[in-house]
Amino acid sequence: MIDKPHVDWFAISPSLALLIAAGMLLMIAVFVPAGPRRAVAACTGFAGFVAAFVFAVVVDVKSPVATTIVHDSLFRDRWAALAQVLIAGSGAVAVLVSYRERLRDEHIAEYFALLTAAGAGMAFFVQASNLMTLFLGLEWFSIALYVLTAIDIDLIGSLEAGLKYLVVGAFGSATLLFGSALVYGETGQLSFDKIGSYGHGHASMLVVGLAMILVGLAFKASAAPFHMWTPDVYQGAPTPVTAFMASATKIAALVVTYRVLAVAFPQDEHLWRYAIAVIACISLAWGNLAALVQRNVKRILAYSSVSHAGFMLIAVAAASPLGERALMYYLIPYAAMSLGAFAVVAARERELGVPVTLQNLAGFGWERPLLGVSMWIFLLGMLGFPLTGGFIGKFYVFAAAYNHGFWWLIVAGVIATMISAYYYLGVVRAMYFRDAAELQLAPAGGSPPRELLLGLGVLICVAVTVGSFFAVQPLIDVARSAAAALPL
Amino acid sequence: MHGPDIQWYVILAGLLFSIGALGVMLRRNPLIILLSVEIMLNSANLLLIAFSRLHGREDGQIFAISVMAVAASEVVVGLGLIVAMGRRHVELDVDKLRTLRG
Amino acid sequence: MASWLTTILILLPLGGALLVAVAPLTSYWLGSLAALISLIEVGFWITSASKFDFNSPALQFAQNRQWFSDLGVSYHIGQYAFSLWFVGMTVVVMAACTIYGWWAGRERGRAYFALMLFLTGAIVGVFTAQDLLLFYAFFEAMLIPLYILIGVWGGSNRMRATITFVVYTVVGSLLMLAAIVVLGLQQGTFDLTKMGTSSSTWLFLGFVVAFAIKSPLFPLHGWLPITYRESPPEVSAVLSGVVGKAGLYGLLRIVIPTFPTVAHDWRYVLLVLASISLVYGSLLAFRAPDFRGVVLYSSLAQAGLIVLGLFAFNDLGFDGAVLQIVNHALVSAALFLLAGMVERRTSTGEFARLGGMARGRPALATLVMTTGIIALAVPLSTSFAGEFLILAGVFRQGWAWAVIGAAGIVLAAMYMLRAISGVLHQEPGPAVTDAALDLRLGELAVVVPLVLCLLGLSAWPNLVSGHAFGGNRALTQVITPTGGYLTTTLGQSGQWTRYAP
Amino acid sequence: MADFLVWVVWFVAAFACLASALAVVSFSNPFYSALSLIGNLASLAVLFLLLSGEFVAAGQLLVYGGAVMVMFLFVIAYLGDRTGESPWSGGPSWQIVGAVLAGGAILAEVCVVVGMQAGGFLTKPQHITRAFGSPEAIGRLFLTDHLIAFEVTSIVLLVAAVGGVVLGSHARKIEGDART
Repeated sequence: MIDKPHVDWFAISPSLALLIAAGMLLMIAVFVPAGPRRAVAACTGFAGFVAAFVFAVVVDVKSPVATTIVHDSLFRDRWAALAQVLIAGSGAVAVLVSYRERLRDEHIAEYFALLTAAGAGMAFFVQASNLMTLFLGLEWFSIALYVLTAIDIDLIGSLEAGLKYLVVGAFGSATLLFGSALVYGETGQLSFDKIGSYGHGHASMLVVGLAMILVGLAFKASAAPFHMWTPDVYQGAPTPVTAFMASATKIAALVVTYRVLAVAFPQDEHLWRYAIAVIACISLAWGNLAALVQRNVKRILAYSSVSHAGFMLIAVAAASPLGERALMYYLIPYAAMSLGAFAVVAARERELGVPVTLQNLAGFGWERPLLGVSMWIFLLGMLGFPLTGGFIGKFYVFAAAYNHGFWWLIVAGVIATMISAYYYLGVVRAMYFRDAAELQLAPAGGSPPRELLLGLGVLICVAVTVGSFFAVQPLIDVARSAAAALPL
Repeated sequence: MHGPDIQWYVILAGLLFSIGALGVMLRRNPLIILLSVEIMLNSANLLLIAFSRLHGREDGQIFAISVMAVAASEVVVGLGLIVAMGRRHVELDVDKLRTLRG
Repeated sequence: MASWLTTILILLPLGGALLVAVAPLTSYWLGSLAALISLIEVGFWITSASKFDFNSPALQFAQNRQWFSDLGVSYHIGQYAFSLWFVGMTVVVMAACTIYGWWAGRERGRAYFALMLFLTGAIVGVFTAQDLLLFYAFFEAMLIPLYILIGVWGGSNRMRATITFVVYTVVGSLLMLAAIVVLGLQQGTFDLTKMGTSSSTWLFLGFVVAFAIKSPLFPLHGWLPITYRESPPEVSAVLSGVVGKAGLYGLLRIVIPTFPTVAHDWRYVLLVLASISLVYGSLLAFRAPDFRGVVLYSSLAQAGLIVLGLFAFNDLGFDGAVLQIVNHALVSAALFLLAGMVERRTSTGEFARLGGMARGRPALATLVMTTGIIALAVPLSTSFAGEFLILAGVFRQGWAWAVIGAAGIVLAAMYMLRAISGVLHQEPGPAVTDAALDLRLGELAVVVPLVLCLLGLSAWPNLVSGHAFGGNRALTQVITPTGGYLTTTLGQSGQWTRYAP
Repeated sequence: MADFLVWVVWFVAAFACLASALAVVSFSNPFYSALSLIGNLASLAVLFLLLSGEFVAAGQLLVYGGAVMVMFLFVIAYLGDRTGESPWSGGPSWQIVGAVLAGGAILAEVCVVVGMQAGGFLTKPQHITRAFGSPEAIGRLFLTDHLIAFEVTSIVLLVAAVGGVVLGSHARKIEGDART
């Protein structure tokens, strides 16, 4: 007779909600006729994300004390719950943006099923509390994302992006796995808590293992120099998928990175702090410099996401309560800005039917004032201008770095921001400054109807981007209570 | 029963991992890259099982079994992609996949 | 109620910008709406000036709400007496420029007027923020509308202008951001009124570079010529008249009170740079081939003069600097607008193709003449008062500085007279045809109030210079009542004399 | 004597393992690579057995040898031989050889250093009973301590299955390529 373990179902309710939605979507794929399928599938997916959002909020409220469930398999704490809130929110907006994406009708339900499954995997991943659930969660959402990237199977570019993502992603997760095995070998433990309480032993295996785990997570966070897949995959994937990847994956990867470091490797803080700081600097330098020469807007945003990974890693490197708050706060506007920016790109792409470049973005700001102004807000936010949460996020990150004596990271961040002004404002320039003769209007046959849902998603992103500038105190309070779950 | 100690396993796993990693980085045929990824995952499995034995805890073996299932999943998706590309008569060479460019 | 006045002055234009952005009106009516809002803004400023207690050195109309607590950042705004004057010049110049844009019928009016109003709110915020981070937020927010205003409505070379402008200002402001983060965390608060002093040279330089770029000061003025030339004239007027003053305000409000010892140690460097700006700017203005060129290089020269006053480190200098900031805001706004009006008629600003416009155009001639004469600081004008105070102040730092300053004033007379004669006198240039009419009513309505303000100040410059720091107190006593260093330095040389006409 | 046999078996398996892995990455024809991987898997299974991982070894042979490799071979057969007959056609260039040697030397050095640091002996673990690694023990753990991992493994497989279905559907003629 096997004693069944007690499972705290409530703690995993966000993942479960999304999984149930995914299951229902698979049913919809089979049983609902092609006509209403898109609408039904989108509604189900949206409902799944909203339910996950609500559950995550409730879990966050009801978990003031961090606990683990099922023999250290998963954490139930606010750090994870807040990340789940953000992931579910990103997913819900991604559903809105996806609604009119030109995918095959016979794949639309599977598309939403995979999107919710990816969301469920991320929600699971951020709760992971041992090396096994860490690896499984990573693979869960990664495999869903590989398929989502390639789901537009009629396009070579989409397949190619999927293959690249798969190869690089598998390489990264194998590295993470090998590192996990080394850590397990040194400590004999899988759970983060117990690894954390293991004293210094034969440190070299632990350190190599830690380094390999970091590399594996850095692949997912697309931090340089492990970002080489990012531009290609972001460009080739269907744009709503890119939007979801850019926001939700980054949230999951960074939140987990910090958790693993803080919970499992507190004794090696003096090592990983510098490693992270160096990765942050490389990301800032590489992301921003490479973005300068890009013409394709999705690639520009991809490199910008690399540089934002650098900014957030500065907060990780600070490894202090202030850094934790800074990281959590930064993620909120960042998720909104990158989702929103890709949503606007998706709108333009659907109008033109060709990849969006700086050239054919000309005049977009005047044609579609709402989307244009929104894009402008997102870009300024990424640049770290006031009236957007991006400004406060950068400010917090710098404050965390300074408080920890990493003044040189402030210098790096400031220089990176200076460089980034050129390409962010270059996009604004492309949208607004062209002469009338250069304007490229929608192709003959008229532009497709304005999309209410996409507009709604963009408005939500604008509201979060701008709102997080004004509502700093409540957001910081939430981030503070989330960070209280961590030992550092 | 006296067998090789843990060092031998770690070194063997490390070498296997390196071979797999080199395969991923140097080969251009996606099929062979996938096979190399399998070698990497297997090397980690070997390590997990060796440590599982060292510590006398079975969770390493559990981990290894999960990894096998995950590896199979990755292969399914990877082969699916390769087949889809093969149907479109794309040359299977990652260096020649140049549709996506800046 | 009175404590809300500052907030209203900031939020009214920002809200107005939002209203203009969404109101379902035609471009013309949006323009009139924007003009109306900017006039209401002026009305609110007059109200606040009437309620202002000029004898009190305290921060007035202040509001303080916590923004986020763990780093000690708050929404803290309020006005000192000099802030009140700066806000006043801002709202007046912005109203004039908005109305000019309306009169000139800028295309894409919705965006244009929304941005102008947004800019107004941001600049007022800069002059009233008492929290460093809030100050920075407004300081950066100014750049957003300016970038678009130049990039969309600018001249043919506007792309390069925007890039140059943005590169300079972003570099400066990010240096300042780094300095703000470090300073605020060292002090434990970002509130300027609670902040102690710092003796860090690096932080001082971070602020000074940012403000010197904005002012602009030699050698950081590289963005100035192309930006002022390519902007629409009313945007040039705003840039030179008000936005540049934000940099000088930063020196006055933040750099000198927060870094008194470092500023005092570095004063010679600043004085040298200011002198170079003054002389070099004047020479460039003298050589400038076009009307706008004269005005834009004179902005550089005037910024140098004002910095001379600030770093004279005595009451005369401070009073004179405040007065001269207000003067120059009005003068350069009026001159840029007039230059725009001339260009509108002749589609060129080059002296080689201009001339003889006085004949048959009495209103234009009168206004150019009056403004120009005030600009060159003839005695009895308000500029003369300001420059005299500055020179008297800097004289105490050493007679040589005063000599340089006086040389600058002489040069100012030369380039301004050259500009006036180049436009108005001599034979009519090839670009001046009979189709180039005199100023229209709308244009008069824009420029005449500015000139009237200048004439009023000429009659009573002590209104500003005597009421810049609340009663007859020194800046240092106003801002850092406890910061002893400057008070003692000033105390020794503190037998200041007031200039009264 | 038993010790000696174990060592012999270990060396043979380890050598086979490395050799087949090298073969996988160096064959130019994926068909031969896949065949070599089978050898690699088999020799790993032998090592697993030496480590009391009976269940894992069986799983290795069934899952990999039975399922994964068959899939690979099917796909290779489906795509047809596109790289010529000889497994060595073309041959590696000198740069690649150099890179492999340099990179391999560094990696091997790291492996040895790390490996030598690994302490402990596999020889006398009293706590290892006959049941260690047996199907019952593994199954019990999977349903108790590692229930979540077990469930998630099945979810991952399901996601991959959906992915396989989606990716396997037929291509359609399309006019414009929106992203390329």
